[in-house]
Amino acid sequence: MNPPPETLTASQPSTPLQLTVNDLSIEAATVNGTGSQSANNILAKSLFRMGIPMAAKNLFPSNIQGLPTWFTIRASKHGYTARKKELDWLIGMNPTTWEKDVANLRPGAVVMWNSNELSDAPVKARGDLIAYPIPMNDCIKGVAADAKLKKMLVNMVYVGAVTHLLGIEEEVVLKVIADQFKSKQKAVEINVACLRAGMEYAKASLPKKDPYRVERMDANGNKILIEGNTIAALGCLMGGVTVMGWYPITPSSSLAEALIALAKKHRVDAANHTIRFADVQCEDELASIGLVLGAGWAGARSMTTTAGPGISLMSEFVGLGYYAELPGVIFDVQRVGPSTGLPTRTAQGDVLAAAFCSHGDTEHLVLHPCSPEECYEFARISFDYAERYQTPVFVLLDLDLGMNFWMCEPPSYTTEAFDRGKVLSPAKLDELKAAGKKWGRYLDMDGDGIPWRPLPGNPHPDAAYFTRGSGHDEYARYSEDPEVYRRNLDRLRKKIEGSRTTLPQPVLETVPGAKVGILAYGSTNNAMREARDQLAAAGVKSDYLRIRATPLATAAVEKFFKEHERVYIVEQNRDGQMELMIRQVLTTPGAVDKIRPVRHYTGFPIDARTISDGVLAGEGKR
Amino acid sequence: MNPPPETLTASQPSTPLQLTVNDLSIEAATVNGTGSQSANNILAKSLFRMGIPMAAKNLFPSNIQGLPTWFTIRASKHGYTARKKELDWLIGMNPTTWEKDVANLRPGAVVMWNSNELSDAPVKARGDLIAYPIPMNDCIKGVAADAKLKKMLVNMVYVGAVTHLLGIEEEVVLKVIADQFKSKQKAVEINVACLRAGMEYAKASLPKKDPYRVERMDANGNKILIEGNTIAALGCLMGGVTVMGWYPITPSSSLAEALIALAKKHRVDAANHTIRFADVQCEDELASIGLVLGAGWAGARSMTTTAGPGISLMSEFVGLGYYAELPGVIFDVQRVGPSTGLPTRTAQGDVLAAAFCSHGDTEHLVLHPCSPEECYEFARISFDYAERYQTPVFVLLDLDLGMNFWMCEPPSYTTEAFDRGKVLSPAKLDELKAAGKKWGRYLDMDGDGIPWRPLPGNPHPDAAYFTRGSGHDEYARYSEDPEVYRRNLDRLRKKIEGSRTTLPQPVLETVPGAKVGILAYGSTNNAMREARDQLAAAGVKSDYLRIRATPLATAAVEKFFKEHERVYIVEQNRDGQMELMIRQVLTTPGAVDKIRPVRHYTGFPIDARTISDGVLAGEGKR
Amino acid sequence: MSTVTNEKTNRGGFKLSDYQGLPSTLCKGCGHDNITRNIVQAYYELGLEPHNVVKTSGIGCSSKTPAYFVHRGYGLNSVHGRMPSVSVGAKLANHHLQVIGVSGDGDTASIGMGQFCHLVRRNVDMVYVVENNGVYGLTKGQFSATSERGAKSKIGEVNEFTDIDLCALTITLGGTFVARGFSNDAKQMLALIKASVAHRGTAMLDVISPCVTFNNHEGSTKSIHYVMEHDIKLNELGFVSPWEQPTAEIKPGEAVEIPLPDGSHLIVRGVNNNHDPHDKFAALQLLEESRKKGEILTGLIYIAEKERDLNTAMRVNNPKTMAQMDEADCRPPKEAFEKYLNGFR
Amino acid sequence: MSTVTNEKTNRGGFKLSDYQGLPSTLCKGCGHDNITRNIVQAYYELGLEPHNVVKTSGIGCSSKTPAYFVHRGYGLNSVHGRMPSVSVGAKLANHHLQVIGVSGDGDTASIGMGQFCHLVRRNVDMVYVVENNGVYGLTKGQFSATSERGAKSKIGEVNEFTDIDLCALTITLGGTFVARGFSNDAKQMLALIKASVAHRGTAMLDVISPCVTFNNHEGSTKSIHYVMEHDIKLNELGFVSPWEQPTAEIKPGEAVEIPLPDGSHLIVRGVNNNHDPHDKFAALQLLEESRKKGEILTGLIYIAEKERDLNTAMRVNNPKTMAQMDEADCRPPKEAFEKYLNGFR
Ligand SMILES: Cc1ncc(C[n+]2csc(CCOP(=O)(O)OP(=O)(O)O)c2C)c(N)n1
Ligand SMILES: Cc1ncc(C[n+]2csc(CCOP(=O)(O)OP(=O)(O)O)c2C)c(N)n1
Ligand code: SF4
Ligand code: SF4
Ligand SMILES: [Mg+2]
Ligand SMILES: [Mg+2]
Repeated sequence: MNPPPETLTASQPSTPLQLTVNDLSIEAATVNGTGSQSANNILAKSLFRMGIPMAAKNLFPSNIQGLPTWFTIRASKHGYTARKKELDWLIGMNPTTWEKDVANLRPGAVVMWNSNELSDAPVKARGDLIAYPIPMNDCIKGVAADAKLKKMLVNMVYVGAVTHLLGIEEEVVLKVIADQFKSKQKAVEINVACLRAGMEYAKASLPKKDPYRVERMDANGNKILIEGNTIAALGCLMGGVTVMGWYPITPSSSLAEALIALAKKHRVDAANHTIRFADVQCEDELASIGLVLGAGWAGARSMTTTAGPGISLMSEFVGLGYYAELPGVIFDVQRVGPSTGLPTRTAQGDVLAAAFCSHGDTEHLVLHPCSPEECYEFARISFDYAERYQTPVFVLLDLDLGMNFWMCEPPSYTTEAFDRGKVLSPAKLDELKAAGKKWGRYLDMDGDGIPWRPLPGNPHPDAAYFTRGSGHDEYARYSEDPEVYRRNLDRLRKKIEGSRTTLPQPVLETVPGAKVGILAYGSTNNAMREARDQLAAAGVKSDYLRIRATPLATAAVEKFFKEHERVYIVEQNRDGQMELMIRQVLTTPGAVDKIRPVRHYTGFPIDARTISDGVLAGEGKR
Repeated sequence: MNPPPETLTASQPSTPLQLTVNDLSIEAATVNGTGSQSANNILAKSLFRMGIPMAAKNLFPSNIQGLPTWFTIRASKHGYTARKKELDWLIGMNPTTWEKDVANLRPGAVVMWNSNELSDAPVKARGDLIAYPIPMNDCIKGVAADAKLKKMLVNMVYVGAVTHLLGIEEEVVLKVIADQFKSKQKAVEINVACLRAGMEYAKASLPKKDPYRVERMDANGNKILIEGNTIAALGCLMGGVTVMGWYPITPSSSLAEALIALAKKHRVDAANHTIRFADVQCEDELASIGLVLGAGWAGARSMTTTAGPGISLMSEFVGLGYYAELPGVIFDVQRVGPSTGLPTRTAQGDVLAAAFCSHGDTEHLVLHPCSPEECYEFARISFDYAERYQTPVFVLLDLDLGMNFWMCEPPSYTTEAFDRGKVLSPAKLDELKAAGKKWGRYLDMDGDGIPWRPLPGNPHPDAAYFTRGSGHDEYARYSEDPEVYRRNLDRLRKKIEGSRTTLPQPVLETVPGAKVGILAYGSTNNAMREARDQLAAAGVKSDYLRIRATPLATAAVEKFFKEHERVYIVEQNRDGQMELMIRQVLTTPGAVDKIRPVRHYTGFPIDARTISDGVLAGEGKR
Repeated sequence: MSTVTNEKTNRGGFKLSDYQGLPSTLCKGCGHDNITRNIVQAYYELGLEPHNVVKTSGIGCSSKTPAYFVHRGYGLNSVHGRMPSVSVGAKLANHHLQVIGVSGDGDTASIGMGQFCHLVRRNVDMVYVVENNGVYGLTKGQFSATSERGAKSKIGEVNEFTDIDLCALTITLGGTFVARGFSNDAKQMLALIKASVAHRGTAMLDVISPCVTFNNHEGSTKSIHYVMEHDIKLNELGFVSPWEQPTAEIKPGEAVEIPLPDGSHLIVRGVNNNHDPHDKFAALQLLEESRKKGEILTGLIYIAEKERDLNTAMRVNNPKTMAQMDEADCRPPKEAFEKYLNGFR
Repeated sequence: MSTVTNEKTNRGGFKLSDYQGLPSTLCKGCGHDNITRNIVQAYYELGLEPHNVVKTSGIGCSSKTPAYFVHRGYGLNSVHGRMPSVSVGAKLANHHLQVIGVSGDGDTASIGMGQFCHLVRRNVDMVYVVENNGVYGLTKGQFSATSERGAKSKIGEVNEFTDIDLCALTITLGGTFVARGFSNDAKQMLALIKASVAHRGTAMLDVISPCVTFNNHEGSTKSIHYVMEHDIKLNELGFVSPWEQPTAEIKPGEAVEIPLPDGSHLIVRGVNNNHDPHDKFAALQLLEESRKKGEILTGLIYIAEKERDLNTAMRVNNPKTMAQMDEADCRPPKEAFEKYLNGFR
């Protein structure tokens, strides 16, 4: 393993400068609605195409125009892709945050800014920063007339300057620009002109003072750069979703919208102009989940996309799904709660809300993907789980995973058949009958708690049944009988318990001799390798268990506790929601005493240092 | 302590009969919508007025007319008031359940039935029962002409027969009838006539064969006989509720309706005909909780009544209440979930749904009354908690407690002042200012996490503020700042943590030398004394800790675990919802290993035997 | 389920008992049971395939009724007020299904108001029956939002709020089939139910259906007696199935003949008026006027039979349904998949 | 909050800046900001006590605006679509509060549909402003339910569904004050806002308020340009405060003068018509006709100024508010308490 580089750069004195190659984080502080996103994407993509491991994050406000936004790119030859706690290179474009942005910089960081708009004073006042002022408005004076367009294009100037100063390959940037604007030749030209203006200015007026450089690497192989929501949508397409009901909400809307776009392209029947995908932008989340469960009941693979507030609103219906055994998939792209909270910030705050959604005794299947790869995969197989277990399945992304750019191994084309579970065809029903077995919609015929279900329209005279959220017996008949009720509830538990061993199992990463265990899940994974490298450098060997679903794989979790002296549970929420689910199942004596929580809840994605510091503190090394 | 009597009667051979005084359970199996409720109430009340400890339960269907209903009265000189697992005396009135009702009887039980409607066959077939057939229709032939009325009055015949056979004092019954029908002389007469017909018939044709007798006792003192919902409504009235938004749902509607009736009487302003209570039957639960929080925000003591499905629907709003710090009281009279479940049966299934209601990190104050006394008291003080902590407060009754008849010490007239919490008056604001303290709506000025709140309309120029469910700083200003967010969340936790020591504390009952602890809450309490007597008789001494609220009083719970070798957690749900909350807070090493669950989830109220059997099994004595 | 042998069969080869359900557990005399009976009869006469019938509902006495008809169909008794959304889901999943949703006035006009309005707006192809009794039956007689101002409850309370007229509301929202029936008028209801099934789009049947237990007293505006006294028939209806011959020749101006998409015809003969049920504005006017007079106007009030239904508008009408789509239907070819991914490099 | 010194004060002694709020964070040119400005101006001119102003809202760009006016009032920004219910709660708790709720078309006509309908039905005394732009602004431009069929979205999609006309809907539901404004027409809006405040009951203002970022393109039916072209004024409005003199004598038939409960007067002068805004039926007809012609009818469409509001109907109007009730107000005397309990023996 490599030494933890953040420590190196962070503690590095501002002089003498030590060359740092392919290892920095750049942040552009802009105003939303000004079109900086396009410039930032070009910069990010260029680094990606140079084969350097990287990731990019957009820190945006819950607002449409005029408020501060920060776009951060982290490039790391070590392949570290989480947010870095401290910034190496600031690009200042926003007057309202300028002073604070500068004040927050670590000693010796680089700062570049639009000197036509922002004052030099804060940088001067600090004295320790490497300064690159650029009169960006002047640079593009001749390029465009329209004021709004100018505001957008000015961002290309810093792309140019950074390109020059870091040594990004010009052809790469040009190609990225060409790809980005595709057929719009005019846009390509004007953007290139601004890029060039920035490059020229840097060449002429900004002698290199910083230690950062980028160089072509070959670390990215066949990878793609993608947002979790986008690739999850592809997973849904391949997983065979045919009905979607949704209601817009940040940060989940882009998942739905990506899927709609995919379906428009890939689900249109050329022959009769029909569409093999039905999507309804519903009037609210109660309607979306109702639509999903109605469609699932009638045999379609169905889904919805939402965030915390939607989960709350869906609670009653989700209970119906559990109890009446209706399949359906709910994508919850988590944002910061409680209530409206910080709608454009990230958290793992719905772990419990999803797992125990609704009143009464319930427990739902919840998948926790950690990467674009898993976003694709879990999205795809979530429909199998929903139909196999005939129950609502949650897929919990978070804003960091869903809306930020991550490198990802491209999924290989899926040829696996759908697992439609125990759908009872007329033939199967005849077969059962012939074998002398009486079928009942809620009868456990196979000992796994999972009953057989006919789809509406099944013409077999014995197939019809009545579905309800009130008490019912094995044959779907209304019942208030206490023993019938208990039997049904026990079967439901058995069914859900069965999923502990079939859901995606935890992933274990070990090093020889580790006494410390770290348990995490979801997007936290992106900071884990770096955190464990930092720990190793500080003399703490650690093993790592990554949870991928609940109900938990109890055995694996128990084993992990048995084999470690202390287990740090890292979560991006305040209350230790996954910890509670672990406490629920741990039975090994003394196991719970080993729990050490590491919790992060600021709305910013967790960084490696927060984890390693947490562990080091627990280990008495801090 | 007394020996457990259930064991005695249950194992008693049918002959020779041993006289059993003031100790039996009678059940009338009728059809709902036929007016048997009135007759049953008369019977129950008569026993109560004879000074015999008793309780009465109505087991009714989710239906208006024509389905089976069972009314059970338990009289017990020992003061045991929970459901008795086995019945002593059946009154058969319903042809559809007749066979099953008889089949379910324990050996040697008594059975009385309307022989004009029900066949003798099932009783004959068994042979072991003490049989009292009565041609009830014949008995009242002359009394009433109207068929519907007849159907109602026929029930008075069994009241008469039972009165005679058990030795209930006639004057008591007559007085009860007179009170029940108050000024309606005609109704009194006709009911008395039917009662007499039953008595006469029994005297003439039913020689006493059973061992049961009742005798006047003086065990009931000053007590009243009341449903939990009814007395909770009185608690609300005395607690100062002025605004209610509600939506009908079994088993909570009678709480709202009782309160409306009380307000009509006691809240009308004679001077100007205004009403000091506003109630809106809302269009749904989302509207009720919105109304409650809006009213609470504007300074009224406000409440809603609901059951599980309503809690699910209210989730989003409850999160707003937590995060924006809005007071309001939510009465959840629990019924059987998940989903619609068994709407007319009882459960403790919303413990978690209430405590962690809504997405994101939340925790709410939840009161768990166990008796009518506590229904009154907790209802009354819930408004204090809501205002003191500026947060939604849940009061969790259940159907058994809320809709069944319980004996209860009458509450003494409350003279305590309302605790309105930190309401910021103009004067107080000036005072703070004078002391050089800057006030902020969400600023922790007192170190307890609880901020000061002005009410809308407060004219002080500094008082106005903006309330929102999105991120805000100490001064109620919009903020997406990560540290501001975390600070606020930490303060909220601090505030709620503070309630652990101020909410109703657990009640501990001990016996010398007990190594076994039993932990329970809510209506389960009604079976606990009997269960512990049974255990003692079987050689198991037990201590008992009764939880009365969550967030849990951690210290008391820890102590209880420390002092016992095994702790049985008794719950009326499948998944151990309170157990999970206990697991969340227990930190004493080894404590969780002592947990032994005893869970009951059939929709019927828990009985003592289920508890004692559970404990005995855990103790290896079964 | 009746067990009559040698039962007659309809054109589809199904017996009346195929359209019946479990015995009702409602109160004796409940209006809802009459509606159930008429649904059974209408569906039998229409010859629908029972296994393609989907019966959805919310919660309430009314919402229990789908268990009492077409036992060979599939029932989905959902949660309170949310019948519309599960119906849309089912219809999108399989547009061959013949969806009938049953709701109550509480279920539709209170908790379900939002879903109802949006269902109407989307013109989902289904029959939507509101069994309207002005009270919450199952929770024991509270006023509902269709209860008239001034109406008295069984316990003597006076309703302080204006009622919501579901017919006027539906028309205002762009509904395409709006009718009102009365549970005691079998003839009218039968024609209305058949026309509802034949209509392509949301057919909203507001059926006044007295609650004999909680809203049948003096002072009620939805008691059997009151409705009988105040029922004003807007029109006489004749439903003619594709295989039937109209019983009488229609003279111009005497009646409106409306061809429905499945080949059947609806003949609408005004009673003391010549209301054309295509006239939205006249429909609203009639409703408002009858309301002012305290009358209960019944019959076919408005129809727009040529509007697109949801499946058509969304082009979700491939003969192979969403429920039947397989891997080949759902996945793009490998090349397209790779090409898409390539856009992210 | 402006810090102008020597500012003029109104009759209540308050400055214009007392009615202003924080600087808006909406997009430059957003229609919503115009509405905010007019609320500030109207409230200033009316001389309302700012600390008695309660501003409620749901979620959306529109719902953010209460932060931008009357900073000396109290704001409650609730959850999406639920502004009505919190408003009712606040008004019942303290009927002296002057409640104004601000919502969006998504907030009201989609997720909030149910609460909206029932608020109208209860005639809660408050101003209800829908800032109607035909899209979900805050979630970036999806169609809302008030978007016309055939309208094009910014990304080129065509809306397949009929729009919900909030004015017609409100009238159908028994609303007592229904008006439509346009965010660019300050004069009309000012009079409408003042009249809304003076009205006792729910005053529903449907203000077309273009979203310059997501719905201001060619093909939109809610762009500034489109609305300007299609805005048809139903009437000219004059609002006369109790302390003001009407500017001109009114000749019979020329205009309708409506006295409002607080002593002010609203003078309604039809533009090329003599529509009496008390005529419910004519109002519906006008709406339907203008709709057919693709026009956007603005002005005071309907008013029923004599209907009871909720607090009055419920008799929740004791000078001492619910929020002020103390132990003595809430508790019956000891004897009554004991007597009540005695009934359970
Ligand atoms: C979320 C929720 N709230 C409340 C209830 C209780 N509830 C059951 S039925 C009903 C009203 C039914 O009224 P209506 O729809 O008019 O049907 P009816 O019984 O009159 O036919 C209510 C409020 C419920 N089941 N679910
Ligand atoms: C329960 C819930 N669902 C979804 C959202 C996301 N959301 C925020 S604003 C909005 C729509 C706002 O549209 P509109 O009311 O028209 O306001 P505008 O922004 O156009 O002014 C939505 C869907 C939310 N905040 N809460
Ligand atoms: S209560 Fe009313 S609606 Fe319900 S079944 Fe009885 S009569 Fe019908
Ligand atoms: S997005 Fe539209 S509605 Fe929102 S602030 Fe911008 S212009 Fe206004
Ligand atoms: Mg009803
Ligand atoms: Mg909008």
